[in-house]
Amino acid sequence: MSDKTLEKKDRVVVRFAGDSGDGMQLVGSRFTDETAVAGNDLATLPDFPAEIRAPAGTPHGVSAFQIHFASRDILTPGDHPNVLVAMNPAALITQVGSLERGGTVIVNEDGFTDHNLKKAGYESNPLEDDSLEDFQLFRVPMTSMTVRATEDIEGITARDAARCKNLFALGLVSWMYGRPTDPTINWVEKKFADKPPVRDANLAAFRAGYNFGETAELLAVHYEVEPAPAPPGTYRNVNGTQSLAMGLIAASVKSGLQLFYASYPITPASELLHTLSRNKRFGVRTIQAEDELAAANMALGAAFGGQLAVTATSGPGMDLKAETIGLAVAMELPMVIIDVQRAGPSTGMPTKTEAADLLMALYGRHGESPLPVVASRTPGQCFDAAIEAVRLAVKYRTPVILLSDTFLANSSEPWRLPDVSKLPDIDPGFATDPSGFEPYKRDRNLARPWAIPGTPGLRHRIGGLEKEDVTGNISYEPENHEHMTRLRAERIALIAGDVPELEVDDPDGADLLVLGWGSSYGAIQGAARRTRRENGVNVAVAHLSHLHPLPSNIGEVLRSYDRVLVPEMNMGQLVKVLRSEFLVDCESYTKVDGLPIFTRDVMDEILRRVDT
Amino acid sequence: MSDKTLEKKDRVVVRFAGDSGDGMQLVGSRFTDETAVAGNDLATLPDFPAEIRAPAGTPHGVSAFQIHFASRDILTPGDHPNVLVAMNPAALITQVGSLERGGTVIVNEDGFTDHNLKKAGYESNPLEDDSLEDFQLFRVPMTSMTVRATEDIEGITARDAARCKNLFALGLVSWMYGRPTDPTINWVEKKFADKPPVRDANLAAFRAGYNFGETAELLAVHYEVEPAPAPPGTYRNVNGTQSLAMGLIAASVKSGLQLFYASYPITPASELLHTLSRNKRFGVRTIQAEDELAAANMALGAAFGGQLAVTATSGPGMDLKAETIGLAVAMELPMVIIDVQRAGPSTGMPTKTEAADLLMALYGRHGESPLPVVASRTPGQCFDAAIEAVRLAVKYRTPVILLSDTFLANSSEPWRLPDVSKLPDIDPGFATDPSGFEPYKRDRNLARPWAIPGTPGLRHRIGGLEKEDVTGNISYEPENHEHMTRLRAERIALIAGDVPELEVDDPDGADLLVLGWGSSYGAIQGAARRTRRENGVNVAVAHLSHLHPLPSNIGEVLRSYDRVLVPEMNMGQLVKVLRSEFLVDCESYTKVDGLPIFTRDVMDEILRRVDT
Amino acid sequence: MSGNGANGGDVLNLTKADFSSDQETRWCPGCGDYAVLASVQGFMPELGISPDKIVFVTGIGCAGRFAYYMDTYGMHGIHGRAPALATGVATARPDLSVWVVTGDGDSLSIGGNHLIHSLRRNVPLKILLFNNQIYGLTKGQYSPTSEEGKVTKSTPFGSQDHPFNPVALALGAEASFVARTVDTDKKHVAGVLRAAAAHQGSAFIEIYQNCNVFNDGAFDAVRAKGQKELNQIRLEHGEPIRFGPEGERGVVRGDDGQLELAEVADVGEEALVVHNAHRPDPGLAFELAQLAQRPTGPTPIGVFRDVGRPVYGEGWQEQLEDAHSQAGIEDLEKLLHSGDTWTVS
Amino acid sequence: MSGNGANGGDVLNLTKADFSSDQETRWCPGCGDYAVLASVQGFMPELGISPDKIVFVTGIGCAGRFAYYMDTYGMHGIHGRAPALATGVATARPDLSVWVVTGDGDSLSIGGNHLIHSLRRNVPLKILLFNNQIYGLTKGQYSPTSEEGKVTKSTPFGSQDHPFNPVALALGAEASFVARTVDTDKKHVAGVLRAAAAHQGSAFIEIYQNCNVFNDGAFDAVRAKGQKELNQIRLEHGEPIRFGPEGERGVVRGDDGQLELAEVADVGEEALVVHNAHRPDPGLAFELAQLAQRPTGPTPIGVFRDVGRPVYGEGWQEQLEDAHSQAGIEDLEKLLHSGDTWTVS
Ligand SMILES: Cc1ncc(C[n+]2csc(CCOP(=O)(O)OP(=O)(O)O)c2C)c(N)n1
Ligand SMILES: Cc1ncc(C[n+]2csc(CCOP(=O)(O)OP(=O)(O)O)c2C)c(N)n1
Ligand code: SF4
Ligand code: SF4
Ligand SMILES: [Mg+2]
Ligand SMILES: [Mg+2]
Repeated sequence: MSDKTLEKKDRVVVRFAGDSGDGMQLVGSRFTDETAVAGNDLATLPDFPAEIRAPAGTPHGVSAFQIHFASRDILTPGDHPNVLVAMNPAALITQVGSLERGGTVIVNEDGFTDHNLKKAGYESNPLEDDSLEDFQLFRVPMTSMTVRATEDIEGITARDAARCKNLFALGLVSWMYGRPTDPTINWVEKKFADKPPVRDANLAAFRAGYNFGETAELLAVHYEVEPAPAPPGTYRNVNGTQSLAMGLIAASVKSGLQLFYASYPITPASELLHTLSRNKRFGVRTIQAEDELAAANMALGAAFGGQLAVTATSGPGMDLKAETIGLAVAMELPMVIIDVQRAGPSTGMPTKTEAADLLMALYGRHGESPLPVVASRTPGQCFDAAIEAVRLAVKYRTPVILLSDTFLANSSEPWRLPDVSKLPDIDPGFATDPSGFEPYKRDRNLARPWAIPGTPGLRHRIGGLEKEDVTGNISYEPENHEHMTRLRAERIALIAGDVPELEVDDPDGADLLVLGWGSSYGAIQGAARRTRRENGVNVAVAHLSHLHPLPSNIGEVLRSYDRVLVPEMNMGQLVKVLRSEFLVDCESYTKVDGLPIFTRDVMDEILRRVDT
Repeated sequence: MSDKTLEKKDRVVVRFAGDSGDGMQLVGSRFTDETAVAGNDLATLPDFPAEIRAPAGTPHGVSAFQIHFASRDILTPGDHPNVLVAMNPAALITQVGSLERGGTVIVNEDGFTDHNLKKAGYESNPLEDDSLEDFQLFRVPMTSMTVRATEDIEGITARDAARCKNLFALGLVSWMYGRPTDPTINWVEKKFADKPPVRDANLAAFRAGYNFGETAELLAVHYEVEPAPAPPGTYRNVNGTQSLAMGLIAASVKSGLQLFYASYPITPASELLHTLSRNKRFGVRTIQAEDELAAANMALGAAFGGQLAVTATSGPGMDLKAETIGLAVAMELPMVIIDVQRAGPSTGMPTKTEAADLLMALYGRHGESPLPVVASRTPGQCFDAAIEAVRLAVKYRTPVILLSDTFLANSSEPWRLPDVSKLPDIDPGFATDPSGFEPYKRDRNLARPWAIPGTPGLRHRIGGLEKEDVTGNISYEPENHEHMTRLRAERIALIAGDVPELEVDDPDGADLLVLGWGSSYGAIQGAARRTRRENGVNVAVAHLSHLHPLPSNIGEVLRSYDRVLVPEMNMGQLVKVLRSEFLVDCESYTKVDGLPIFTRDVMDEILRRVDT
Repeated sequence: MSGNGANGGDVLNLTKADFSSDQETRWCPGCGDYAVLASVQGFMPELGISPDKIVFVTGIGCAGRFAYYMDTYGMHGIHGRAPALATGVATARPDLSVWVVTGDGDSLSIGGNHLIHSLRRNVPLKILLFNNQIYGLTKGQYSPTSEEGKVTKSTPFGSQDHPFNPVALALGAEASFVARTVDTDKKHVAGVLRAAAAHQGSAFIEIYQNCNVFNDGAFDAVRAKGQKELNQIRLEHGEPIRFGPEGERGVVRGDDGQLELAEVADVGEEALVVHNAHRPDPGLAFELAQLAQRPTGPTPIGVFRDVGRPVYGEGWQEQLEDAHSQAGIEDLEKLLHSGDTWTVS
Repeated sequence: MSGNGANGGDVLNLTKADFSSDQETRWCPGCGDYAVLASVQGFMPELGISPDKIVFVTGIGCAGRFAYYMDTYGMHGIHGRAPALATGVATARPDLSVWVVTGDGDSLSIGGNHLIHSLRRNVPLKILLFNNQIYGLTKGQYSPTSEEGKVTKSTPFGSQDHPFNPVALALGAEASFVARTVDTDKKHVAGVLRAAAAHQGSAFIEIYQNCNVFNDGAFDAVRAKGQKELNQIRLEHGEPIRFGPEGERGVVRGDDGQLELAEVADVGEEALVVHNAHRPDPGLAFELAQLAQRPTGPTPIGVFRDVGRPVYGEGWQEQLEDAHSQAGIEDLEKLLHSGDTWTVS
C-alpha cells in the first residue's frame, strides 16, 4: 500500500513519444487495453513518422501515441496532452509544444546524452536549463533501471534489456493512473511464451516501472479515473480502417455478393488492402493492381461479373480513377470507391489528415456524371458508412464514393459491436428473366437491371458511348442525350428520399447551428457539449453522412437558424455546396494544417459567435 | 439577264447535306468564301458524321454544312435553315427536321433511287408522297445534268463527272443568292491546275448549276442579301481551332518562349495538334504522347525547362491530366491546359458539343489546388483567350485551364485580324541572379521565380510534397502547410484584380440580366438584340471570360438585377458557382443535347421572364 | 477447362449466326475489321461454349466497336483500359470465356501498361490486337507501330518515333502465348484462334489489319496476292522453318549464333531451325520476332510461343466462392468479436 | 555531345562535393540507396558537365528522394511519371544532361507505359531503376519484380503474380542501351554509369538495390561476399562470357541453339559465347537476360546492349530554336493573313 495521495480526475490525455525503435505504438496499445478494461471511455491517435526508418534519435524519426480517457464518454483523442512521456530529446523537442501549460513531462533521463541532444537539435540540455519551467518535469533513468531490473535473467544481454524500457514506462504510467496490470502481464506472457528470457525481461521491466511509481519519492501523486457509464453491450477497440474493412465484409455477407477489392497501395489507404487481404475466409478477393486506373477498371469488370466491387485509394489515386468512375456512371453498375483523404495538393503530406476531396468527389469528372457521396464520421461508424455505400450502389446500380480520412483510418475508439443478425439484407436483385429484358429499362428507383454474364438469354453490351434509353444501343440523338443526362441526375437525386433526414441535436432552441461532415464529428459534438456545460451556451449541432444527394430536410434545417457554422478540414468545400443549393449564408471555419480539428478550435468558434 | 424576280433578304441560313463522299464540306467552304467576298457577315458550322466512313447512302454517313449570312452582323450559324440542299434521301431524312416551316428544299432528284431510299429508311419516296408538303420542294436532276454538262470533256468518265455534282449544287445556290462566281472559279483553276480535265469538269458543273438557276422555269425567285456594314479592317474566316492555334503562336512570339505542345489525339482536340504541328517555322514543337498523362507531364517538364508549355485534350483526357495539373499547382510552374469540351459523361458523344467540364476545371483535383480558368466565347476570340491564358500562366507561375468546346472548334466566322504589333509583350522574367535566390520566394504578385536549368547558381529541386515557404524544402510543419495552402489560394484570387471588370450591355436599364460564358455568347447576344428589336424587351447581357477568379465587380453586377438568367450547355454549373459565391438566386437555362444553344432558345427564355 | 469457361466437350450445335448481334456494323467499307469479325464469329461455335458464357471486352477505337457486333456479353470500356477491365471480369468469373479486342493505339499507346501487366500475370484472356499501324477512329494519326518518318495528320514532317514490335514487346513482358496473323487469311486466323483458345492463361494475338482509309496497304508484303506467298514465314511447332512458294527458303542460325534467312538449296534441310513454340524460355520466339522488325519483307506469322505456366487466379475463385458461401452470420459475429473485447452490462 | 549537355572536354575540376546537396538524407540506415547515391555523386565529376546543366528527375518512392540529395536541378514528380516528365525536359532542352531515378514500383508498376515509350523513342535520358523487388516507401507491399508466392503486407497468402525481368522488358521495348549492376559494387556501378553517359539516347540501368527493412537479402546471390564471386556473370563487350572465381564457368550455345552454362574445362574456351553488346538486333542480349529469370543464381550483370540509333528529337531543337528566334512580328502577321482575306474600308 502506497502512502501517496490519490487524486480524482475525470479526463486525462497522455502522449507517449520516443524513437521509431522504442516501441511506443506497443506501449500505446497496451495502455489502451488496460484503460478499456478499467472501463473508461477512450480515444487514441497514433502519430507515425513520415520516414520509414529515420536515423535513430532524429526529430523526424519520432513515433508517438496519444490516448484520451475519461470517466464520461469522450469523442476525440484530445487536443493537448496533460502528460508527455518522452524517451529521448527528439521526442521532447517535437512533442512538448502540444502539451498543455503546466502539464507533466516524464523523460527517460538516460536518453538525454549529449549525442542525442545534438541529434535532436538542442543547444543546451532542456532538463538542466529553464526551457521546461512551464511544466512539471520528472526525470526517470528508465534505461538503467530496466537494465538493473533484468540483469539476473538468463540469456538477456544489456542491449536486450534496454529494449524493454518501453515497458518500464508503461508500468510507471499504469501506476500513475491506477490501471489494472493483468491485461499487460497476460499479453506479455502469451506473446513471448516461446521466448522465456524475453518474456521475463519485459515483465520485470513493467513491474519495475510500476513499483518505481509506487515507491520512489519522485512522484507524490497518482490519479484515479473512474469508469465511464456506457450503454450495455460488448465493446472492442477499433480504428477506422478495421471497422471499414469489417463493414465491407458485413455487406458482402448480407448481400451474398462476394467482395472483390482491387487497389493500388497508397498511404493511408493501403492498410485497408492489408486488412482485407487477410480475410480470404470470407471469400474476399483482394488484388494489388498495377495502378489506380487498373484497380478501378478491375473493380468495374468484377461488378459487371456480379461481385461486390470495391476500390480504394487516397487523393492522388482518386485523380487517376476519375475517368473510370465516369464510365461506371455511364454503365450504371454498382461499385464503391473509397477515398481515404490525406493532406494535399499533389503528393502533399502523405501521413497527415485533411478533408479536401469533397468537391472532387462531387465534380471531379468530365461531363455531367452525378453519383452518391457518403462520408464516415468516427472510427466505429466507418462500419455503417461502408454498409450504406454498398446499399446505395447495389440498389441504385451506381458507383458510390465513400469519403474517409487519415485521422479516421488511424484513430481508434471503443466500438459497441452491432448485432449482426439485425443488419438489413442487401438484395442484389440480379436480372434473370429474358422476357422483355432491356439493359436500360428501369425499375421504380430508375435503376437498370443487373444482368450478369452467364445468365441465359440476357446477353447485352454496355459501354461509355451515350446509350439509347431502354435499349442501351448507341445513340447520338439530341433528344435522347438530353433525356438520359437528366435521367442519370434524377436517379441519383431520388436517393434523397431514401436516406435518413438530418437530425439536429438542439436541446435548448439555439440560434447557432454547427453543421459538420466527416471526421470533425467528435470535435464538433465535444465542443457543443462543453460550451453548453462550461459556458452555458445554446448551440445546435448536426452532422451529414450523405453529401450527395443531401438529406431532404436540410434546407429547412439551415433556414431555421440565424447562423450556421461549418467547420471543415479544407478551405470551405461543403459551405460552397450549401450556399449554392440553399442560398443560406453559412459560415466557414477552415483548418488545413494536416491535423484533425480540435474540440478547442470549434469551442472558440462557437464562443466567438454567441454572447455568453 | 434573267427575267426572274429578285427579292431582298436580310438573313439566310443554308444547309448543304449529302453523303460523306459527296464533298459537302467543300461546297460549304466555297460558298462561304463567295459570301465573304459578297461582304455579308456570316457564321458557319460543319456537321461531320460520327463514323469515319459509314456505308454510302446511310443516315449515319451524312455530312452537312450550315451557313448563316446576312446584311447585318450576326453571331451564330443559325438555329433553323431556310434552305436545305439534300443530295440523297439519307441527307433529307436526317436534316429536314431542323428546317424552318415553309422552308426551301432542293434535292438532287437523281439521288433518290429506290436503293438509296431504302438505305435511308424511307418506306415511300418523300418526293412523291405528301411528307414534304410543309416545304417548298425543288427537284433538280443534278447528277445527270452534271454528266451532260461535262460529257465533251476529254478524259472524264461519267463516274468522274458525277463526282462534280456538288459544284453543280454550289452553282445553283450561288445563283439563288447572287453570289460572285469568281472566287470559286479562281479556286478551281488553282486547285486543279495540273489536272485540266478535272478542272474543266468542275467548272462546267459549277456553271451548269448557275445557268440552270438562271434559265430553268423551276426557280422563279432569287434573292439579294446586301453587304453587312462591318468595321474597317482586314478579315478572314476562321474556326476556333485555327484561331486558338494562332493565339498560342502569337503568345510564343510575344513572349519569346518557344511553344511546346504535347498532346494525345482525341476528338475534337486533335485538330489543334494537327494545326500546330504544321508550324515548325515558328519553332513550335508538337509531340504526340503515349497518353494524356504523359502529355501533361511532358509539358510540365518543358515548363521547368523554360518553354511555353501547352497540353490540350477533351473531356476524358482531362480526367487523366488531373493528377499532373495538381503537381503543376504545387510546383507553381506556368502551363496551359486546353479542354475542348465535348458531350459526356464518359465517352459520351465525341463529335457533339457541350460545356459540362466547368466544375471539373475548378475542382477536379484532390486537395486544395486552385488555378485560373479562362473560357473562349467565339471562334475568333479563341485567339485572345489563348493569349490571356498564357499571360496569366507566365505572370503568376501557375497552370491555367482554357475551356473551349466542339462548337467553337468547328464553327467559323469572319475574324477581323488584330494588329499584331499592338499585342502586349509577355515577359517570362526568368530568374538569373543567384544572390538571395530562393525557389519559393515571391514577388508582389506572390509568384515565385522561374529559374530554369542551365542558369548558373540557381540549382534547386521542386516536387509535389508540401514545401516550406520561401526555401521550398520539404516540410510537414502544420503551420507551414496552413500558410502555403492559403498562399496558393490567395495568389490565384489576386488575379481578379488583374482581369477586366465584367462589362454589361444594358442600353435601357433592364431588370433581367442574361449572363453567359463560353460558346453560348453568340446565341445570347443575338437573343438580346432580337428580343429588344422584335419584342421591345429590356434585357441586359454580359459574358464571362474568366471563370476563376471571377471579375471583381461581378457580385455588384449580379445584385443590381432583379433576375439573372444563365444559359449553359450543362446542368447549371456556372449557376452553382455564382449562387454559392454571391448568394444570388440566379436561374438556369440548361441544354444538354449535344447541340449548341440556339438564339431562339435564349429568346424564349428571355420572353418567358419579361412581360412585353 | 478453367480459364475459358468451356462446358467440356458438350456440343451445343451453335452456328456463326448465334454470335452475330443485331447491331449494324459501322466500319468503313473495305475495312479489315470486317474480315476478322467474320472469322471470329465463324470460329466461336468451335469453342463449344454458350454465347451466354462469353464476354468480349474492348477498348476505344474502330477495333473497339467489335463488342457491339458479337452476340455475347460485352463491355466497351474506355481508351486503353480493356485488359484491366477484362482482368476484373476474368478474375471474378473464371467460368466465363473472356476475350479482349483492342487497337494498336488502344493497347500499345495509352494502354501499354495494362497490356504488359495482364500478360505478365497470365490472366486468362484472349487478347486480339488489331494492328493497323494507325489511329483509325481519330482519323489518321500515327501509332506506336507506325514506321519511323511516317507522315500523318499529327506528323506533317514525319514522325520521329521508333515503333514497337508488338510480338517482341509481349515476349519481353513474359507472355505465355504469343501469335501473329493477317486479317484476311481466314484459315490462318482460325488456326491461331484455335491455339489461343486451347492455351491456358493469357493469349496475345497480333492481327495485321488493313485500314484502307488511313493506312492502306501497310501489310501488302504479307497480305497482298503475289507478295504474301513470298513473305509469309508460317511458324509451325516442331517443323523446320521454311517459306516461299515451294518452301525454297528457310531460317538458319548463322555462325555468330544469329538467325538468318537462307536458300534451303544452299544450306540444306537439316540446317534449318526447327520451331519450338513450347520452349520454356522465350529466347527463340524473340529471335524469330527480330527477323522482321516490320512486315515489309519476309515476316513470321503463326504461334511464336505457347507455354504453360500458372494461370492468374487459378483455383482461387473456387476456394473463395466456397469460403464465401460458407461464411455466415456466425462468422461475421466472430470477426467482429475478434481481438480484445469487453462487456458492459 | 548532344543529348547529354557535356561542355566538350573542358575540365571544370569538379568534385563529389559539388554534387551533394545540403539536404539531410532520410533513407533507413543501411539502405542500398546510400551506396548508389555515393557512387553517382562520385561519378558525376567525370561527365565534365557543370551541375547547372544537369537535371535529376525522379518519381515517388524511396528511390524518388534521390533528387533532393543531388546538388543539381531536380524535379520530384508524381508516382510513375518521371520518364514522361523527363522527356519534356530533355526534348525542350537537349543542352542538358537529364537523369531519371525511379523504383521498381514507380517505373514498372504504375509507370510501365512511360518507361517503355521513352525507351522505344530513344529519348536522351539516363534511367536508373532502383530495383529492390518491393515497395519501400509504402512499407512493404510486393512489386512487379517480387518473386511469385511472395508473402507481403498485401499478400499474406503469397502473391500470385509472375514478375517482370526488367532487362527483358526493356529489350522488348526496343531499348538501345540496357545494363544491370549492383548497388554496393562501387566500381561496377561507375563503369555502367560511364557507358550509359557515353551512349547517345536512352540508357536503361537496372540496379539491384537492397531494401534492408522490407526485403533484406533479396540479392545476396550476386551481392553478398562469398556468393557474388560465384554468381556474377560480368558481361564485357567482345569478351567470351565466363564467370566464377577463376572464370572456370562460362556461357555456351547448346545444340538446340539455346544458351547454357557450362564448365570451361568441359567445353573449351572457343566454345564460349562472345558477348556482343553492339549487335544491331537485341536477340543475344535477350537470351542472356533469360539465363537468370531471377538473381538467385548465376546472373549476368553489366552492359547487355549498347547500339546507336536515331536519338529522339535529335537535331530538331536546334532547328526549332533557330526558327523561333527568327520568327518575328512580320511572320506572325503573315500567318494571320494566310488563307483568303478581304478588306473592309
Ligand atoms: C482518354 C482518351 N484519349 C483519347 C481518346 C481518343 N481516341 C479514341 S480511339 C483512339 C486511338 C485509335 O487508334 P487504335 O487504338 O489503333 O484503334 P483503331 O481506330 O486504329 O482501330 C484515340 C486516340 C479517347 N477516346 N479517350
Ligand atoms: C498515384 C499514386 N499512387 C500510389 C502512391 C503511393 N506510393 C508511393 S511510392 C509507391 C511505390 C514505392 O515502391 P518503389 O517504386 O519500388 O520505390 P521504393 O520505395 O521501393 O524505392 C507507392 C505505391 C502515390 N504516391 N501516388
Ligand atoms: S478508319 Fe480504318 S480501321 Fe477504322 S473503320 Fe475505317 S478502315 Fe477500318
Ligand atoms: S524502406 Fe527500404 S528502400 Fe526505403 S529507405 Fe528504407 S531500406 Fe531503403
Ligand atoms: Mg489502329
Ligand atoms: Mg522498390
